[in-house]
Amino acid sequence: MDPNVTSLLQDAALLLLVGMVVVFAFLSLLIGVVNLISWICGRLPEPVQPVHELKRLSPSVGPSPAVVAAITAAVHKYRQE
Amino acid sequence: MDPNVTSLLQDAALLLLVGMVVVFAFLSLLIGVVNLISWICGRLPEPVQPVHELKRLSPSVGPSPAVVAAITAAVHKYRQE
Amino acid sequence: MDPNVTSLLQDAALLLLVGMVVVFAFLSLLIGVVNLISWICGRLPEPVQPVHELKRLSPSVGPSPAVVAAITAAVHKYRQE
Amino acid sequence: MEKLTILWHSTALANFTPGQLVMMGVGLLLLYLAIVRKFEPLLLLPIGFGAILTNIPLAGFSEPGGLLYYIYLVGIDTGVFPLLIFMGVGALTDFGALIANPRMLLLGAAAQFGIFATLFGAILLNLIPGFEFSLKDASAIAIIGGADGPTAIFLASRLAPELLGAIAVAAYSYMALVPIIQPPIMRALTTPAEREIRMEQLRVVSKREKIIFPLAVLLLTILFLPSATPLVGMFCLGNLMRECGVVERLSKTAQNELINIVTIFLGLAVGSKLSADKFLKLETLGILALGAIAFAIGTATGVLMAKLMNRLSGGKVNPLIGAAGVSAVPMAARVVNKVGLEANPHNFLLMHAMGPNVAGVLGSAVAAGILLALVG
Amino acid sequence: MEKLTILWHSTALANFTPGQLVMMGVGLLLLYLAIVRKFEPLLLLPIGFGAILTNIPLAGFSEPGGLLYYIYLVGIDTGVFPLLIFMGVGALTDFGALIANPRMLLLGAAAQFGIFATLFGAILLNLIPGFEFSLKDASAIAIIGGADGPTAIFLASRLAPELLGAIAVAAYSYMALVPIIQPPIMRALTTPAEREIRMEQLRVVSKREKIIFPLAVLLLTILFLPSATPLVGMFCLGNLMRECGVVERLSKTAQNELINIVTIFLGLAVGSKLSADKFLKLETLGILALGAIAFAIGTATGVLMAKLMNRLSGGKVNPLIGAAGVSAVPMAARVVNKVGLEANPHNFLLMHAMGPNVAGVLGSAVAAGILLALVG
Amino acid sequence: MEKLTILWHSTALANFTPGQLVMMGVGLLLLYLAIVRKFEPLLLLPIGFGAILTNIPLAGFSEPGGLLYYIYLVGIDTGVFPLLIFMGVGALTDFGALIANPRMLLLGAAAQFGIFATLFGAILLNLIPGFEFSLKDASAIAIIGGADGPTAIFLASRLAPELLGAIAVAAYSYMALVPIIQPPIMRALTTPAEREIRMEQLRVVSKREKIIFPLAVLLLTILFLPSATPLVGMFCLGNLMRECGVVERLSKTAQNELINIVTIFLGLAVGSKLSADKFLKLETLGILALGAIAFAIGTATGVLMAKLMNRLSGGKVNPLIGAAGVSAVPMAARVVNKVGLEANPHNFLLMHAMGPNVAGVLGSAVAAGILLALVG
Ligand code: NA
Ligand code: NA
Ligand code: NA
Repeated sequence: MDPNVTSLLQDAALLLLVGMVVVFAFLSLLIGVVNLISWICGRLPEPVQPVHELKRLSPSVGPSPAVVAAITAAVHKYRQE
Repeated sequence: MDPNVTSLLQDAALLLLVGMVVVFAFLSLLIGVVNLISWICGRLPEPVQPVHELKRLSPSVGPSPAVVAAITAAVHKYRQE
Repeated sequence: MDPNVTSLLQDAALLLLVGMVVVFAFLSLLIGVVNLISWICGRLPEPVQPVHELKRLSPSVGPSPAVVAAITAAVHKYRQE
Repeated sequence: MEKLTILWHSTALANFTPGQLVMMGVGLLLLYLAIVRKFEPLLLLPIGFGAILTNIPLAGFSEPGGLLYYIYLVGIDTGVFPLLIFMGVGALTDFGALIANPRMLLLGAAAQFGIFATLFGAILLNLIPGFEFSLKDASAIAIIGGADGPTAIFLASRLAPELLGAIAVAAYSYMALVPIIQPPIMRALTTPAEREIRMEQLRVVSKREKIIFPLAVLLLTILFLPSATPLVGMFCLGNLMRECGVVERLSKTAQNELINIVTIFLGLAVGSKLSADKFLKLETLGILALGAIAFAIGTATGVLMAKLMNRLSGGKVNPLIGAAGVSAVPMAARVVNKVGLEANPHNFLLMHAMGPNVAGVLGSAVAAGILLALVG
Repeated sequence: MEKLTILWHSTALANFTPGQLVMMGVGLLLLYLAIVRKFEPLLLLPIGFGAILTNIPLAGFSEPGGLLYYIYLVGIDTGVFPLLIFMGVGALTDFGALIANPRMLLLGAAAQFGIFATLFGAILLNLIPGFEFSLKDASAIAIIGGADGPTAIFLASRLAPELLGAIAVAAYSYMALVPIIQPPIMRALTTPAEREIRMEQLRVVSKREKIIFPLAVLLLTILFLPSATPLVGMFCLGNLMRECGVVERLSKTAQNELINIVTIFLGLAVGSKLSADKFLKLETLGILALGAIAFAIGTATGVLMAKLMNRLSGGKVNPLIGAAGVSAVPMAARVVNKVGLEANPHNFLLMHAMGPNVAGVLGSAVAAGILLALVG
Repeated sequence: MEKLTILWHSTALANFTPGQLVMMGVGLLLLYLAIVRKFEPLLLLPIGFGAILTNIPLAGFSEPGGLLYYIYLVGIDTGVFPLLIFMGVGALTDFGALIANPRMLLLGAAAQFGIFATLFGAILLNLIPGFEFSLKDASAIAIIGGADGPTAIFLASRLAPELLGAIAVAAYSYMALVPIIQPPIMRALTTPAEREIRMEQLRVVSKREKIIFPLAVLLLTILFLPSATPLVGMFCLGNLMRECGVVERLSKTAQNELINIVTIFLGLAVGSKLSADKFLKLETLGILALGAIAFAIGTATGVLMAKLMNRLSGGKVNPLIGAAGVSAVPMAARVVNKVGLEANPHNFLLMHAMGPNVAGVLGSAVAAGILLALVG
């Protein structure tokens, strides 16, 4: 067999070995980490997201205050009457 | 005090003065311009936008004529009957 | 007349001739091709597109399986009861 | 005091050239046409705004490092923007009416006479002192008669970049003026009886025909006119994405967000070419005059071709639809419909005019390919 | 074994520098602020993520050939990204409240005092060993007081690119902190009676006024402050597209897809400047401190100006709305509304605060133009 | 006459090389597969169209100045396009099923055996005269076994750009062929009893777990495999934007417009690599054969691993779901579901197969990182 091919095959064998070991090691570690995350998240109860918080998310850029203001003004007027 | 800092502070003072003067001048001028615009717009009554004009806006690129044509054809057929 | 302009006019005349001949030849050829396509498509009846095929189009990238799975699970649960 | 002097010298007031002031007026005029008169606003608004920005003294929008400089470099110098617009237009175009009645392609061919005839006009202008149009310049100007914005921009960017601004402005302005330019010509060349002709309803076109059509167009272009393949190829890609039914996501994006983003940038980049030194020349007046002539001739030859087809078909073709062959989609087809309704209030020509209308797009892309091959 | 050694040397574990670890912590902190505390998440999330990516040893995200390197080069080095964001913000901004009551522009002007006063702070820091801010650096830092993200990024990229990361982080963090920074200052400078003042309802503004407004702003900027035209020009283009009513497609794209795409890239590119060698310096602490001072001063001068206007108008201006003059749209206007409601549960100031709020955007763009002209 | 001769010489007819004709046929075949057979149409349609365009004689699409040349240069040469696609895929991926049952990650690991085993095949082909694959070439080819398009394109663009076209075509073709390649292997390696195994319903995963997951993945990748961070990092960014709930605008844009725009360009750019001189080589046949082998091996090792897990867990894992470990999201998971339903019409495996399916995406990104670190 071509000595060059032989050498390449050795490289490939090494890559196969190292590669599969690392892939398995990495993903096994990730299993542990995911289990850890789940365990921690299970112990710390998720805080109840206040409903009015949700409205604050999108704006930051945006004309939504105009809408809010329209409603505000309407409510305001309504109360006055 | 470090003479370099002193000189920079003088520059900053000048920037503060010039900057605030220009910002106020500029935005005051804009107040005048906005009032002028409002005055002119108030005197020239806004032309009533003909309804069929609105349909012409979006097309230019677009397959809307197909829709128009479909309606046209339907109307056409309806009238024939 | 400026000899340069005369020469340019000759070029333009040639362009006019060649251009219109090619445009007409090209689009006439396209008429033939379109007629050919219509004739062939008319002879080969269009295969009926199975309805469930349509669902396969969009995914490829996408979380739709989650939706599918939700329905699947619901059906599954429903049947068990 | 020194800072104030620097600031004064950094104001436009101290640096305006008269040419820049005039060009700002031109920019404002374009904005007026776009917003108030609704002349092709999608393009003329960004073009007009770009014209204003590029003429601001000291701001350097179109100098290396400036915003418009980068946009032009990336999108027009490379030819990428008009091609992407063309892909989007392809995705927006329905060839159904043309496939149902392919003879309409002849009308799209005839209307290209406006392009080639204008070549003469451009060259004859050289007899007037001050004009010096080369054959390349003349070709780039003549393509205005194709009544298709991206085609005109693409060809001008290849053949005569220094005329690009004027050519693009003329092309989009006349496209918007189609309802004013075309009707008199249409009426002059047709009899009332001809204008009243009702056309047969078009057959339904199958999905398969619509899928194969763009591929067939591309194939013919490849075989006979490779120089037209950038334009025709991207147009056919867009149309294939539209019709094939399996890449709905991509088709929608090409028709909407992508074409919109590119339109903003294309308009700004074209506007950046409206600088005083490039636009305020005798040539620009010549280009504007030639553009109007090109549109008029194209309209006329389209109508005349339709008259001929009417004769040959024994009275089945309303000659008005020939005017739609200049493209200017879908404005020209609507004008045909309107003039037809004037003659006969029950005669709806819109769908019949869509065939020559989209044929005109192909026709002018082919004409552009010929000019690129022979003059470019 | 050799391969394993190579692999080990190619792990981060073997290559981390302490600075990189700290900067990853900073990146995580920004993600925490964005996700859990909802501090300007649209920008701080990509900035935080970019900070993590750029500090990965061996990955080379910000070295030639790396993803963040390209994004920075294309978008920030050229200044294109902040300008496109500004166009989108323009398309999202309604100037109605400001046109109805143009005197509010004075509040937008007064709040810029925060910017110019901070120049002193930055320069005085040079007295502390370790600080060496040039006038350019000081100007780029001071603009944080403008409370406007794209303006700060644009100016920093022109005047002090090496401080860009810290400046952008400070600008967005303080914008998110507006509800915490502003109320104490507002309460300290106003009496309960002043806070209860009810303002007259604003008149309705016509479509035509809204169309002409951005053009008038642009015209004034061109005449008197060309160096501000990149920012103001793109902002006015966006606003004109929004209001003119004829380019709905383009306006929607500028407000949504285009600004979103650019926001992702802008955030990542800013994050790429959060490398240990550029961020973990004494300067950064100084910048953070100065940013808070700038916000506080701007708020105070805005309120004081509103108090003055209240006196002069005979009690018709609620001084709280002056705080909105710093911009930080729309957060500052909401804070005004909230503090107003505390004083009088029937007093809705939101709409009245929108005027100074958008005036503040113009004001800081003008201030940026002045700094560019005099210091740049 | 001369003009006609020029025009003739400018037609493709006079300039076609046989190779170009064949490659146009290949392009048409890809369009056929995409449109009629619905093989990954989102990618294969633009790839096929790009293949046609790039092989047009004289049109110069892929030469400097041509459209495809620019797109390739900007998007693939830099690696930016596959990374943006990966960000979009991340924003489209729901890791819920995997977080509920993290052991599924082992299946995603096992299936990567297909990649590394194929290295041998590629090198053994060198024994046949005409093949000369370097270790880099072999690695780029082997990644086809990862069954993930952007990963394959990214790695090929780094390790073997001249093979990019063939590798991308093979990757997407085999991903479309998953319903044909996998079932026989799955049936051969499992008993009917195993295929009937019902799996427990998955627990509900909290929002918080889903937010932390992408950060944890990124952290591990940073620590142990920085060379995989471009791919994994952008994927995690997309996923974090999806799950964090505070940047809905950005997430939607990454999932839709941005990924669509990049997909069109990526496809065209990949197609531009399908030129006759690069594709019509013995190597391409080798790559196609190796790709099929890689998919088959990956499927087999995934199933075998699942069998092992079934043994160890006392019969709670249906071995079919191992096949989904190759990724090819979501096709492979659907195939698992279908084969499962054949064995037991009440056994719905889709959700259980989504875990290994998305694990396979991570697995092949990790494998790509290893190859980049050791071979690149
Ligand atoms: Na035309
Ligand atoms: Na401000
Ligand atoms: Na995979």
